[in-house]
Parts: sequence; structure tokens; C-alpha cells
Amino acid sequence: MNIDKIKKEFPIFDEKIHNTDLVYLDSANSSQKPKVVLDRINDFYSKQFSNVGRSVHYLAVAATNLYENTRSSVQKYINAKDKNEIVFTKGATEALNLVANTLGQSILEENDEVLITELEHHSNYVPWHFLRKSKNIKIKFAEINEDGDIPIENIEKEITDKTKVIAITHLSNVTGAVLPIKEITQLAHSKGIIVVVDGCQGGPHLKLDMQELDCDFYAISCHKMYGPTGLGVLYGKKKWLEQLPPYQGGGGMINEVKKDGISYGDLPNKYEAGTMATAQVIAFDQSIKFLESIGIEKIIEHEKELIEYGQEILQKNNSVKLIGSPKERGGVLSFTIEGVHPHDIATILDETGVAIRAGHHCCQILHDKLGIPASARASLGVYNTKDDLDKLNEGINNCKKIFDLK
Amino acid sequence: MNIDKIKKEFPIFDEKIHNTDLVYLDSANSSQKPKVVLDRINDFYSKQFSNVGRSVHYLAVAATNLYENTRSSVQKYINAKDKNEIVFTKGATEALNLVANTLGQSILEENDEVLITELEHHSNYVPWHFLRKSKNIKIKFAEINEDGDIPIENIEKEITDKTKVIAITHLSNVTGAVLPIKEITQLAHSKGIIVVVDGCQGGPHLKLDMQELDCDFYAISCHKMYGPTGLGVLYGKKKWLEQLPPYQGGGGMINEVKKDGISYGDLPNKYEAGTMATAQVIAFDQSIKFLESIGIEKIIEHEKELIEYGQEILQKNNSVKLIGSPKERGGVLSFTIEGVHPHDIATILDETGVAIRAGHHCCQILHDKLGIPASARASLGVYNTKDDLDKLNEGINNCKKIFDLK
Amino acid sequence: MKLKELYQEIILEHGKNPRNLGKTENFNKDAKGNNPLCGDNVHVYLKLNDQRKVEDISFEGSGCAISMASASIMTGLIKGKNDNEAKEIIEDFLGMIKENPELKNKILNEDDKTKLMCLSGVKQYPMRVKCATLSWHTLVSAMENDGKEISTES
Amino acid sequence: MKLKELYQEIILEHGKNPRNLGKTENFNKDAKGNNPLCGDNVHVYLKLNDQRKVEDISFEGSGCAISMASASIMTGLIKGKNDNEAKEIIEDFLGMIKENPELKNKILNEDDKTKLMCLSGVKQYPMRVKCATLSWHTLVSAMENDGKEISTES
Ligand SMILES: Cc1ncc(COP(=O)(O)O)c(C=O)c1O
Ligand SMILES: Cc1ncc(COP(=O)(O)O)c(C=O)c1O
Repeated sequence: MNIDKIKKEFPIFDEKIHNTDLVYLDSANSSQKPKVVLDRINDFYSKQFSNVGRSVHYLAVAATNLYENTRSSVQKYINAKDKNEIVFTKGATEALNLVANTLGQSILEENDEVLITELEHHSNYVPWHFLRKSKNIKIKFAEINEDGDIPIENIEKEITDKTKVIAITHLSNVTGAVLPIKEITQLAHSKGIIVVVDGCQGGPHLKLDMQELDCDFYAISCHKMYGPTGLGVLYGKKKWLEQLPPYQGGGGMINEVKKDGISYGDLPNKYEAGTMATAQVIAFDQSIKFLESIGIEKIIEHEKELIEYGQEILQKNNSVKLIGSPKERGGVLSFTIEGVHPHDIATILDETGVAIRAGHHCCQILHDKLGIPASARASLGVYNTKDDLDKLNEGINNCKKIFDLK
Repeated sequence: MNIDKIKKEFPIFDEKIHNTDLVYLDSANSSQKPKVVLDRINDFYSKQFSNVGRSVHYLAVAATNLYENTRSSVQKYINAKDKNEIVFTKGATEALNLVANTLGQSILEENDEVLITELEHHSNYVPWHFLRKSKNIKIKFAEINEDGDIPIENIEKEITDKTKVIAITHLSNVTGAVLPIKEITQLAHSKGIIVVVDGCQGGPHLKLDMQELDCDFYAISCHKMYGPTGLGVLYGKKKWLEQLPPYQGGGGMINEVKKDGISYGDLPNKYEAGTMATAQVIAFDQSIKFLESIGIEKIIEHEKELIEYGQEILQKNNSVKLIGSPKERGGVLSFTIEGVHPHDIATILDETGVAIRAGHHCCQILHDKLGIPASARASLGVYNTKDDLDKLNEGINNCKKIFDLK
Repeated sequence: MKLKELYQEIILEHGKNPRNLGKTENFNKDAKGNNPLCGDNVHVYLKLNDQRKVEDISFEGSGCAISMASASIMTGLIKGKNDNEAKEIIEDFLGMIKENPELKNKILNEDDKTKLMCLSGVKQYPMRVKCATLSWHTLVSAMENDGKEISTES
Repeated sequence: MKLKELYQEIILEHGKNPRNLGKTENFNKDAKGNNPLCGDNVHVYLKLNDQRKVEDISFEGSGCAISMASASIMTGLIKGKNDNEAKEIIEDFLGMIKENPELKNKILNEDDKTKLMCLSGVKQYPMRVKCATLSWHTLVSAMENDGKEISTES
């Protein structure tokens, strides 16, 4: 895997930040975009633009076909059984809201339990909290172990006969822990429990195979997968998407509209109300092609090497404390430096062009549990190198110097 | 106003459709995009990309500032009192769902009435229908008169002491009727009724002044305003946005997250859960600058001239029947040809590069009322000319020839 | 010019004067079809006798020339066939519209096939394919009489 | 190098050993502040006597060097002032951080002003301004004692 060549496909790396090269270690937040994706957006708008699905003129037909092509590409990329199991949303957060809301409307009842984990991002907690407020469901939290992992026993332990949904991340955006979704799904399904997976970090870092995972829902964030902002994908098993009520109402999702009643359209229209993010959907096809051109196996291997290298140098660095040591870690290295607050770390690193994120990374429950208000996080993309991690380490040493630490 | 020059700013018009020039008369569906907008998208992704609001590194700071700049630009463009009254959504449809849903959660009660009109787009009916199903509210329809207008009397007539909300379009996407929002708001507010305006067609065609209109909510569709797809704006009076509950939950919209409870962030974060359509928001600033560079007064004048010309030639054309003759018509000419179905019209026009839309335009209630299953619609943008309307007329004549009409 | 292939004489003529329009008396099977994007709709009525032969068939609805012609021609050809023959013709027609260059069934005579082939012009108009097929899908549904409303989006 | 201006000796020293950390005994006013994006939080406690003089002031909380130093310096300067003086100092400080090149108040002596000006380095770090101002906004809220939780997002 030729990283130099790959890096050249990303125009941003031609830019200088504070007069130095950009060392982008914030891909878990959002990834950079390869030129093919930008070109596709530009080409579509400047040569082919039209709204999809609604007009019969030439441009509209072409746009509709391009739009549906991406649906097919996504279906193939994540190995979904049916094209209509792919719903485009404005982001993973909306996808998770859609699932919680429609399950809440139709399936969940007072005192039913939704089991999430201490690793969950706010986007996989707040939507369930809404149901706690409106429908009086209960939310339980499967605990992390000392490695920052969620062993399946910790999930099993919390299941009761009231548990209706397990909503769980595929890959923690803080500890990097990869959770055993397939096993969790087997366990859950044996008890009739629905499994909702937050695949935001799974999307860019793991091989996605819906039929293998067998989960009921899987939420993807396209902007973390080298795609445009303002787009997400919800995978949902056909039986659910057919059975659940619609989420948003408007143009395109209806069948027949009368003054006294409305019937809704079939999949996938039912969940795509209003004008969709047409250009973004069409461009996302190129993100998938980009990922396929490298091969997710290669990406996983590359990132694994980097993670191991990163763990090694950070563990050797005094005062640095890595967060978690999960059995399988993907894409993310979070840490603290004793005596330096994460925000100060981020500001100091930024001065040498090293972009990381500091804060609770939308995982306040986890940070509370760890007893820290915030952490610093370096996260990887396909364009990162060992050199980037060396620069991270240098930046950390600079922090220590400024704060007069050993 | 130099249309030739303006047209040159839109790359799409360099393209050939079926080997002829594109005559784009489908802007009510979605407008074409000027080069400045495309360049901004491209520049942002290739030189400045980062997620907003979450990291403290250089790119993130810059992106956050750009993002908030657009909010200020929108505020100024629509003359909202406060920057925090501007919420970005994925589209006007989402904006209307947000309003209906949050009013439904907190204010509307069983048997309360929501008054809409027979002109409404499905996006301003289905979200209220959801509340009819879930909360047993009533929906009433103010009737059109024979001109396709909704005179204020027809609204007044339907108001009862159960009426809590009037949800109404600013400009009909079928008859082109411009509704007297300011007067309707005065009437409504005198009775304590909330006014929600579907501003999808108002956005591109009318001067927007929220403080003048005084409505409580106004929904805008950015892709119809020469902006990117996947973006909408909800204007909401601060008192409402502060009081209403959040709509979607996730990262960025919270204040404090604990296992047993969650408090939500202040405006505007409260309504912007998850990663937003960053690039689209940032690029939309250029759409506004583009509109400002011409001036909405000039655009209104230009479109008025075109509408008058279009009405004139279509009225002269035998067998053509214009839909509605509202007192004030903006941007839209819908029509039927006796003996030719709208779909056939659209297909035949397309062959000569004339792009119009055929169907019910997401206004099935209106079409039912008019006793027609569908209509043909030519809609205008800032780049259209009288020549375009002549080509429309020629295309219509071609339809008549093929269908052997006089 | 493609338009000529789409709007052939016979299409225009059937579109203008559709045969079998109305509601068959004593129908025993029926189904509704609907194209939510454009508002076209069709209602197919069928009288299937004990030998499962289509004794009578008709349709109501409104739509473009293509959809009216397609329903008109369809009802004309299906009348008098038994349900297996009808199914074969339907399948053959849908296959032709989708991808096959020609009709393959041995039930229709050459004249009838020529009539049907007139609808093949829509192949060059992907957005219009639904217009040509809506009544056919609805007929399938009527024959199965599963009561489910057909939408061309499925 | 801008970083040197941000992380001046005195900031680092106050950040490491914040003064007035803890919960003042017998406080009669207090407020919480919170930066939802990064998780920083502060709780300011105030003992205002009958003459509306700040008899004691302290804070609890966690945050970066900038926010801890800011709270530490702030509490040191505000102690002993009456509420009008305190308000003037706060306004002056926030104005300086926002746009003014210097402090204008006539209440603080030059030494104290120099201490405060050490925080002006954040002006070059827009994302860090909130760190420097959170405790000050919280103090305002405590003095008004309106019980509203302050978030730097407002
Ligand atoms: C009047 C009107 N309302 C609502 C909409 C829906 O807007 P969008 O599809 O951008 O969400 C449209 C456009 O389709 C419209 O014309
Ligand atoms: C694990 C996880 N879940 C959910 C999200 C939310 O995704 P988005 O902001 O794209 O909606 C993120 C990213 O912020 C994430 O890392």
C-alpha cells in the first residue's frame, strides 16, 4: 500500500497549516476527501444537475439513475441482501434518531429496556433518552472492563425479559475497542432482541458485512468514510423497514394523499421524504470506489500497524497515559498527559500542524466513568503514516516542556 | 439586469441536452447552481476541510467560523432579529417536520386544529398528518378560490377557538399564488395562533423579511435558492426555539449528559444534532452573495416580466389552459393541454431540450380539487429569458402536432 | 427521431380512444394501481369464469397516452385467454419492456404481437417505462386478487 | 511564537496551583458554568456581605490551564471588592478579551492589571477564548444569583 500515492489523492495535504505540513489525526471526527469525490460533486452540479425522481426530463432521469447507483454500490459494499435496505439520511445521528423514533412509535412500550453501553456516543444515547422521557422506557448501560472493552458477559448480564433493543457501537470513538457485534447479535436474537449498531467508526475502519453481522440496523456516517458532509446511511433489515412507520413526512414518501388520509410509499421512498442530498449521494459512490480501489483489508492492515506503532511510542513516553487497551483496537488512540489538560495539548500540537481533538468526544458517560473530564484523541485515516505519529510524539514532548514535566 | 452574463455564471448552460441548448424550466423543483457556489464547495473540501465546533485545531477553528458566517449571512438576508433564530436542517421538509414534531410534543393537544390550505405541498401536510394520527389533532383546509388564490377570508372562515397553528405556503409551487403572509400573521396573532410558513418558493422568488412578516416559523430550501442539495434553513422566533423541546438527539446538542438524565444545549446547538452539512452550509454563503449581487428586487422584476410574457403567449395558444390566475403570481406557470397528458408534454418538450416537470408536484389535494390528475409546470429561475418561454411554446405546438390538435 | 417510435399512430389512437374503459359488470377480481410520483392511477376489473378464463376485462383510470394505450391494448389481448395464458403474455410483455428485444410467447398471433411491440418505444425513455407497465402490474395483482394496492415504485 | 504569549509563566503557575480552589464556607451566592463542547466546568461560590462587598470567593471545577488560571486570578482580584466594582472589572476584562487592547478600569492597580493582561494571549486562539471567560460569566451569574446554569455556548 503506497501511502504517498494515496496521500496525493487528497488535495488538503498540499496546504500548509501554520507554515508546516498538515498532520491530520482527527479522522474519527471527520475524514479528509479524495479528489475523485470533489470532482464528482463539481461535475454533477456543473454538467448534470437536476432533482431526482420527480421529473421526466433528460437531466432528471440521469440524476435519478446516478442516485440509485450509489444505493446499489452501498448495498454491495456492506453486503446487504436488498437494495431497499439502504436508506439515505443526513448523517448517522439522523439514522439513529430514525430507528429510535420509529421503534418508539410502534414497538417499545413503557418499562421496556433499551440496553446501550458506557462507550456510546451521545448520538446513540440521546435518541433513546427521548423515549425515556416520552414513553417511560428504561435505559441500561453495559459496563466497560478495565481495558475499555465491553465483553459480551457484561451485555448478557444486563439483559432481562424487558430488554427489547441493544444499541451498541461497532468501534468506540474513544478507546478504539471493536465490539463483537456478530456474537452480540446471536445472543440478542436468541432472546428476540433487536440490535442497532452505531457504525460510525466501523464504516471507515472495518469490513462491513450486514449479512454476516446479522444486526437489524446499522448507521453509517459518510463524511467519516471519505465522503461528503450532510450524508449518512441507515441499513435496516427489510422486515423492519417495511413494518415500522415513516419518520419524516413530505414529498416523495407518499403513495396517495387525500384530505382525510394518507398512504405511504414503498421502500426506499418511505424513508426519504423531501429533496434528498442528491449531489452528496451521487458523490459518495466515488468514496466507495476509492475505498474499494485500495481494499478494506489493506486499510485495516495499515491502520493496525500504525496503531501498534502509536501505542508503542506513547507507552514509552513518560506522563502519557493511553485510554483503554482493548483486545482489538481500531483507528483511535486517546490519551491524557498528567499535568496537562487535553485542550492545552491540542492547542500546543496544533502549533506544529498536528490536528487532534480534545474534549469528551461526545462520550461524557465514558469520561465520567474514567474519572476524567476530557481526553486527547489522535485518530487515523488511510493517509496517515508512522511519521505522523512521530510528530504527534514530538508535539507531546513539546507540551511537557512547556508545562515543565519530565 | 444582464441575463446573458448571469447565465454564464451557471456552468450547466454550457452543456448540450439531446444536442440542443438546455432550456431549464424546472427551477421550482431545484435550481441550477452558479460557479461561485461550486468553487466554494471545492475550495472548502480541498483546502480547509474539518468538522466544525468540536476540535480546537486550526482547520476546525476556521471551518467553525465559516459555518457561523453563513448563519449571520442568512440572518441578514431574511432580516431575522437574532442569529440564533437560524437553524440549519437537511431541507425544508425536515424544517417543517421539526416544527410539527416539536409543537406536537409540547403545545398541541387532542382536538386542536391545524389549519393548512388546499395549495400545500405534501411537505406541509404529511408532518401534520402524523400528529393527526398520534395526537388526534384535526387538520382543516382553507379553500382556494377560482383564481387559485387563498383570500384571507377563506382562512378567517376556518379559524375556530381550537385553531392553534396556521401552516401555509408563501408561494404556491403550482398556481404561483403569493399569499398575504403578513396579513395572515396579523389575523392569526390576534387570536393567539402560531404561523408556520412554507417558504420553499418564497426563498428564491420573494423578498424575505422575517420581522416584517412576523411569522413564527419559516422554512427554506437552499437547493431552490441556487445553493447545494441537502440543506435547508428553519427560521424560528427565539421564544419558540427556546421553549420547544429538541427534535433530534446526538452530539453537539447537549449540555450535560449523565446516566440518569440529559440537559440540552442552548440555541442554535439545541437543534443541530450530529455532524451537520458543513460544506453545504459554508457554500450556501455564496448563494446568498450571488442573490445579493443581483438584488432580489431586480430578480422579482425580471421574473414578473417573464411571467407576464409567459401568461400572454400561453393564453394565446389554443388548447392550453393555465392553472390559476392569482392576483400576484411568482415564478411558476402550470398548465394543461386538452387532449395531451402532462407526462407526454414533458417527454415531448424534453426532446428539444426544454426541461419542465409533469405530475402533481407533490400537491395532490390541489389537483384533486382542480379535477385533474396532473399538470405540466414551467418554473423560472434568474437565468431564464423570454426566448426560453418561446421555446416552451414551440414545444407545446410540437405536442399539439404529434397529438393532432388544433 | 425517437419520439416517433414512442408516439406511434396506434399508441396515439388507443390513447385517445381507449378500449375496454369502464367497469365490467359482474367482475369478480379487481385491483388498483398507482404511480405516486406522477399521480397516474388505474383500476383493473376482471371477470374470471370457472374455467379460469377471462370472460371480461376492463379498466378505469387516468394517465398519459402511453399508459392509456398500454391498458387499452392489454385488455384487448387478455380478453378470452385463460389465466395461464394471460400470465405468460404478461411476463413476456414485461420482459420485453425490461430487456428482451422481442416477444417470445406462442399465444398471441403476429398482429397482436405487432400491436404490443408498439409499446417498445418506452425502452428509450426510462422514466416512462412505469407508464407502460402500471396496468400490467395491476392486472397481475387483480388476478392474484390479493387486494394489495400496486405502486410502480415497488 | 504565539504559544509563549498564551502559556506565560504566570498562567502556568496559576494553572498548576490555582488559588481559592474549594468551597467557601457560608457562601450565599453561587453558580455553575459549563462548556458543553469540551466538558470544562466551574462552580463559583461567593460570600456577599450586607454592604454588598465580596467577603470571600472561591471556585471548584476542572479545566485547562487557561481556565484554571483565569478562575484563580479572577477570584484573587475580586475578593474584597464591592459588587459594583466587581461588575466593572468583569466588564472590563471581557471587553479586553473581546476587542479592547487594554484594560480601562480604575479599580485595579497596575500589578493586578498586568496579571489580568497575561490572559490576553487567548485573543489569538478563538477556540480558547471560552476557556478564559467561562469563570467570569459564571461569576456574573452567581452575583445575579439567578440560578441559571451558564454555558459558554450562549
Ligand atoms: C412549496 C414547497 N414546499 C415544500 C417543498 C419541499 O422542499 P424540499 O424538497 O427541499 O424539502 C417544495 C419543493 O419540493 C415546495 O415547492
Ligand atoms: C461512534 C460515533 N457515533 C456517532 C457519531 C455521530 O455521527 P454524525 O455526527 O456523523 O452524525 C460519531 C461521530 O461524531 C461517532 O464517532
